Amino acid sequence: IEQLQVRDSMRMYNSVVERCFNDCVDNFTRKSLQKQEETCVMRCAEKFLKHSMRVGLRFAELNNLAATPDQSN
Amino acid sequence: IEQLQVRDSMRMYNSVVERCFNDCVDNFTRKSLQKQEETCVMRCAEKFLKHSMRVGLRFAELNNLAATPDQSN
Amino acid sequence: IEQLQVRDSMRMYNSVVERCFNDCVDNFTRKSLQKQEETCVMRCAEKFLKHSMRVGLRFAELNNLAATPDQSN
Amino acid sequence: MAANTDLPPGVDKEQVFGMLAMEMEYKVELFNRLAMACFNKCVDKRYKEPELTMGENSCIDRCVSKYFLVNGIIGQMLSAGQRPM
Amino acid sequence: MAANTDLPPGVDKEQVFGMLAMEMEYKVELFNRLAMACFNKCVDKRYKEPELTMGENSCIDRCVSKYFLVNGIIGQMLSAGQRPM
Amino acid sequence: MAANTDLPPGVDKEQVFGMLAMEMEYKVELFNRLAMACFNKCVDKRYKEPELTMGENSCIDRCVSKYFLVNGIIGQMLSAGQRPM
Repeated sequence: IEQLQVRDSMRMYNSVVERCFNDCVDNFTRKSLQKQEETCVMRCAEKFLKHSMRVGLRFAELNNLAATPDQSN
Repeated sequence: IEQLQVRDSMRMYNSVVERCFNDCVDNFTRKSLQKQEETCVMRCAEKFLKHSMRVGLRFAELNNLAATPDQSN
Repeated sequence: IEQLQVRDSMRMYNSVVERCFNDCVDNFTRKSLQKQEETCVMRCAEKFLKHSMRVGLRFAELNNLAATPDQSN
Repeated sequence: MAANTDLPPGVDKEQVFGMLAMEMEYKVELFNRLAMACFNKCVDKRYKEPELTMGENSCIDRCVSKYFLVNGIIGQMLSAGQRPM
Repeated sequence: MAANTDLPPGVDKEQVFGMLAMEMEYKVELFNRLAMACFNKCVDKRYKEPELTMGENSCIDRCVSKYFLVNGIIGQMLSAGQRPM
Repeated sequence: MAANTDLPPGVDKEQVFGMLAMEMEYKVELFNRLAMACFNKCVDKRYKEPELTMGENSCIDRCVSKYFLVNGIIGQMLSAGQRPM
């Protein structure tokens, strides 16, 4: 179970990197990052994490609702 | 083996939902589904399943052909 | 460990096929491949493999650098 | 869709564990696909600031809600014998 | 590509099982990618009706056939030492 | 990001093996996503020839380098408590 959680966070980490690289880096004339690429990557990662947290909260709420369809008990 | 099949059908289920959500839902001014979104989702899922069944049949045919390349035996 | 490597090469194989099919085949008026589709598929697979090898080399270099951050030892 | 907590008698521990692991795997995959879909639908990809805007936040809430509804509709279709129309 | 049914002597049961599981995993992945590719190439995404049209059906049949051919070509290339041109 | 080779005392063999397997799985996934991203960014999809051009090759080298840098930045952000700005 614990290993599943480690795996999920690894996957999540890999997917933030992939997403922010794809959205922010498009110039391959040099091998170092330019300042605005770096800023873009940091904002992107921030947004992605905040988005994941918010989705996680809403998901948990709706998931709990679905798991207890009969509130009268 | 049985668990692999359960996993495959779960994945297939998750992928129909993702596909039909992406293709049919684009308006986020309300949190409930509009009538035409619902219709679109149902048709999409129907089509997706029929498509999967047809692909499954053709796949099985070609796969059997490939597994028995020498019909003279 | 060995099984992981077999799995990776299977996945890689499946992803070359998917990529080259998607990029090269767009005409479904016949069930056989046309000559130029076949040529496109072969070039695509060649390029994909050469790309993978080059990425693999660069990846290994940078990965080794990251694993030994302190060269003074 | 809902977690099954009442299992038929005679089902042994290992099977229960396997089913729970499957259920969890299913939820994780549902979450990942949903999160990706809502990020694509709701978040501005120019990344002008590190915060989610109010508009993005309410879009996300509605998006999660709608994704669950779509999940429910398709789940019902499938369990109803796959011929709803 | 084809299923290997004649195994070299001296291979034990567990290895055989592992190879069969791999083979099955490979086929499942092949099927999933093929199904996705052909859905994208052949099915109209406006979903005006729940049925596949005749045109969509014949497109799907040809698409599956062509996908197998591409799979075969690339398989041959790889087993021929990766330098076909 | 870097491989941990110095483990705390008291960690048993199986745990170490599990951690190494995870590390390997992480690297494989990183490699696959990176390779896909750089193929999309650098390689001409018309496939006019089976060789990579000089331009494509240098694009690939820079792309791998930049992907690692992005990986590092995000890794630092996360380990620094997720509030870098």
